[in-house]
Amino acid sequence: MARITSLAEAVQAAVHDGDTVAMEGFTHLIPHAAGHEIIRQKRKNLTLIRMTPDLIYDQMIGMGCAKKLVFSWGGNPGVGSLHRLRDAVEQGWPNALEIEEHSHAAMANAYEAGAAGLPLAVFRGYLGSDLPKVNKNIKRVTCPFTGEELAAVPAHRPDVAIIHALRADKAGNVLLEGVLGVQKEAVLAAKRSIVTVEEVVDDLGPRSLNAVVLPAWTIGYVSEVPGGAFPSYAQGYYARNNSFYKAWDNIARERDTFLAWMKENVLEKGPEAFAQHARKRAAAAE
Amino acid sequence: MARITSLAEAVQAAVHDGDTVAMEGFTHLIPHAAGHEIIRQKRKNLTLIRMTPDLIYDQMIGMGCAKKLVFSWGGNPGVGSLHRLRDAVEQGWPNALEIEEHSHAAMANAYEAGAAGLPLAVFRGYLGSDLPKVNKNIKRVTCPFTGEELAAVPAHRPDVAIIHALRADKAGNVLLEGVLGVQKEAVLAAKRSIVTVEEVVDDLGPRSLNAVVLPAWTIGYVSEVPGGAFPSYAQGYYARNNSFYKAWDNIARERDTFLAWMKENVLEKGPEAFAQHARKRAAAAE
Amino acid sequence: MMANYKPNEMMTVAAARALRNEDVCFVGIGQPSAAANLARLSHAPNVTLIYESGTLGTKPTVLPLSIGDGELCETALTTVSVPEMFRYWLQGGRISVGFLGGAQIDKYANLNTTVVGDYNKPKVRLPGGGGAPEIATSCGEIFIIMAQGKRSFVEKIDFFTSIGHGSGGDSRQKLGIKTKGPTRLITDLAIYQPDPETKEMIVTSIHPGVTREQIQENTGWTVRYAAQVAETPVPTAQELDILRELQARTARAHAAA
Amino acid sequence: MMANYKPNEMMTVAAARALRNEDVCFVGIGQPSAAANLARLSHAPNVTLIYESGTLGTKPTVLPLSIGDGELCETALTTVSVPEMFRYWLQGGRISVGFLGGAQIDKYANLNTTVVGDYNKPKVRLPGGGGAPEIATSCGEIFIIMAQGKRSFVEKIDFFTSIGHGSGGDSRQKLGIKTKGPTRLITDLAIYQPDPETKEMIVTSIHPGVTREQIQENTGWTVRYAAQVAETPVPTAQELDILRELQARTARAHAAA
Repeated sequence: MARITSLAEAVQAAVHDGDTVAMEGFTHLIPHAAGHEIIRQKRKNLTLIRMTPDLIYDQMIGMGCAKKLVFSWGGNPGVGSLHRLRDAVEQGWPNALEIEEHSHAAMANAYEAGAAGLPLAVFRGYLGSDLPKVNKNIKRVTCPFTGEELAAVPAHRPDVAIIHALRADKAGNVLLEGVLGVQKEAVLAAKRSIVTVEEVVDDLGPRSLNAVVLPAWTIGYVSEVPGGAFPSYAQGYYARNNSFYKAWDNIARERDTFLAWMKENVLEKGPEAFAQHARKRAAAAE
Repeated sequence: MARITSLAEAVQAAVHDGDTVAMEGFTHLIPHAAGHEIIRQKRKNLTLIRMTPDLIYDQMIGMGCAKKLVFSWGGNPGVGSLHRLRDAVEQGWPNALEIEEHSHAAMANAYEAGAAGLPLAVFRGYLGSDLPKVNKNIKRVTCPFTGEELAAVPAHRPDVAIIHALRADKAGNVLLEGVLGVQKEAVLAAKRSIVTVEEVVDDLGPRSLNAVVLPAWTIGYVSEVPGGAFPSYAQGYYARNNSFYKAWDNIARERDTFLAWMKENVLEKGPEAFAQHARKRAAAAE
Repeated sequence: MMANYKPNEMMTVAAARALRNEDVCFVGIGQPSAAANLARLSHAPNVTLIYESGTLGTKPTVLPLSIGDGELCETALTTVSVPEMFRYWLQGGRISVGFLGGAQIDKYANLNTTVVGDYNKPKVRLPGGGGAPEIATSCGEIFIIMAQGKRSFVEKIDFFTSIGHGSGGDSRQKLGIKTKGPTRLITDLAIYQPDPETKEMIVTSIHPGVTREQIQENTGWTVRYAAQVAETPVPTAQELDILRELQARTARAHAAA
Repeated sequence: MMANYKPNEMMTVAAARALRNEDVCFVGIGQPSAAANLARLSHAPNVTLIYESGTLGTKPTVLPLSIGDGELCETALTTVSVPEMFRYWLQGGRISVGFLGGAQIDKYANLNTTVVGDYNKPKVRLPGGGGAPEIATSCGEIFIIMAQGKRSFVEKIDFFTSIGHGSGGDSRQKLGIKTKGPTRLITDLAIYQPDPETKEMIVTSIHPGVTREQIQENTGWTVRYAAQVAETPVPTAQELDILRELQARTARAHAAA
């Protein structure tokens, strides 16, 4: 049953050194505030799972939180490389990073299988690709009806899933809307979970009969962090800050500019620093 | 791309003798008007797929449309037996009926797999049940990662899927809301499809960003048949007619009362007869 | 039986009492639905009710006739598709209690809802398993509600639609099943629970006014009793009021439709 | 080159023209997104655009920077989850055209977006495959957009991220793949299409003002030409206007964010 706590408490309770952690959000609703909190709490040796590592994992990898990355596309969308990820893979800075590389289809299916309580995902995939040669977690199963060989990957069953959502009610029921990604699946697949939200409200309010809602009893911790997805976005709250994504390319290119930025904007700040992004946008919209 | 036609034209074009037909609707949105049209057009030797055969298949089986039934629960919900289904299975009237029997989990997974273009569905099922002994389409596959043996059934890939939905726009995009059942999966799994709707509107109107919509290009035929789900219901249009479900028990118990009812209410009527149920309810609500 | 309630009501009340506030319950139509909603309207206001039609956390005012009545959807937290229900919610291991019933039950609480007689030449073709085969193995534990009678409580069921405790002992574990299976069989006469070793369902509580002779007369196997057999507390006035009001509301609503 | 347009614009316009009104197109970010939306805003107003973030039938006013910008969702018919996108929509065989690009391509239009150098000791770690491995095999056909250069158009790619025509001929069929694979490679210099037999990508149309020497200088294999090589029609004023307005709107929107 969801406990509504501060983000610091939630990370303290749910994320331990050495955990397998899935922080999801497909462009939309990326849990940046939670990533910063994990960096501040100096978690180490994490196995990070995420379809699109993106800025949030670039930051966590650059700050030495990760020992392994399970992913399918590791770039800055529409901009270019993730320099910290590349530095870790190419130069081992700040530490060597093991990688387990999949396709999007495999990752999405692996989350779906995890949510469904299955040990594996079966799909038509990887035909003609070299990825099975470099990833021993890509196998094949044979359809007993047609003889077709299909791809199989282990289900994702992370220790902790962390997502950002639009809002929660006071019981801890959480609403998602818009680009949904694999967040619902990540939470349902995980042993523990943290959901940061733009706001905690009395009632989720008028919604579709088929609204995407994670019931309180499927969630570990809920923390109110307005703006917590910045520079990603929260549908109906604030837009994606495309300028920041472009600016990150320069910030992260060199180790020293990266470290200076992290010190000023993460280590010396708290989750409340994200609120300005929610507010700025709300004001601009008026 | 969806063609908007009369129901008679749609059935004429899409449903042929000997076809495998899935008519879905999980209590909600059962395509009764389409079932009646198939009976009027005297289709024969159909393989009927449906999780809960219900009154619609009781009628089609009793009128001799079916040679085989693929199902998981064949009763009149909350009332009792389907007498026409029982008469076909127990006495071979009006013709012998082959059955392929599954669990709900297997049927739901088989539709999901069909929609996903897979040849099979893999799930944790049938443990300790006798159903695999009487259904050769229930097999096992072994997880190459854990060694767990899981159940496998062939994906449903019907020739035709027929569903009833709330409304379509003039381009043929179709909206579902409420109890969703397996209708979207059935349409996506099928080679051809017919969707009857309460109304065709200019625009689907305000809706959730994640509304359950079948795009026009995934659908074969769309036919406006107000009340077309009666005695099932259409969320926001009219309620389930529980009294009719109870009355059906007496109508269908004997062959002669069944045939008399079918003659009067199906053979001598057309899809427009369903409109009274939509109207009656609308009037009562005022 | 001298009482101001019917055996059926005692059965429903006893089943309702077994549900806890923190349970997530997969509800079937009929007696289970009455019991689960009685629990929600009395001692377990926060119990989470799920119907296989996809409705999560539903709070119906009247009992549904079918598993997917509009009432269930309109009062739910949200409603998901049926494939999602069976994959993420049932198979996902998120349900603590499943309710089942059947046409035949044996002493290990295996259930038959498929056929009476031979499968290929049935005497009676029953509706079939529906969700039961996977409810029986995926829910944390199973409560069974069935009125007793020699035709339904039988030595040997004609078809294993859903497993209870198999042939007893560690039958479930041998099949790789990790859940508890039937922990309570609630009838119109008594409450049965599995023997910790053999897993045979043994009587642990007898409803007021019912005799052991009555129980045996309505059971097709030799009934065994726990060392300590309780008397089921009679339904309270409040329990009966809530149940009867719920059923009256339901009858009015279904007649009007 | 004497012209009032850039090679990049020619490439985008040529790619847009290949899309038909009835296509269902799986759109990638960057050039494919520009081309697909140019098609939608010019000759193919009913083309259905799908982005892997789950947006079905989207009609963005400005080009997204990312694959899941709010603009895509707000202008879509609806938006589904990413597992559903990859299962029902891509694997389900509902997409007629997929757009791909890459860091390296060979003459059979196999693509590398994974690493330059050895996988375990890469010279350059590229972003990776993303959706490409299954886009390449599940879409009815594939259009590839890439600017030419000797470092990207290579004899041998360092890693097969997604298959084109494999080692040519019936490579795809031997792997059980039923779709056509790359039917068009559109560059800043020319358009390539697969030889019907060998499946080598051969030049079928050269952009105005481009020479065969230029093409060879920018290709790491010996370029072959169709028996009849066309000259790509120059971008029309209307095509350029629409494209430039789209890009100007996009630049303003992204700067404001």
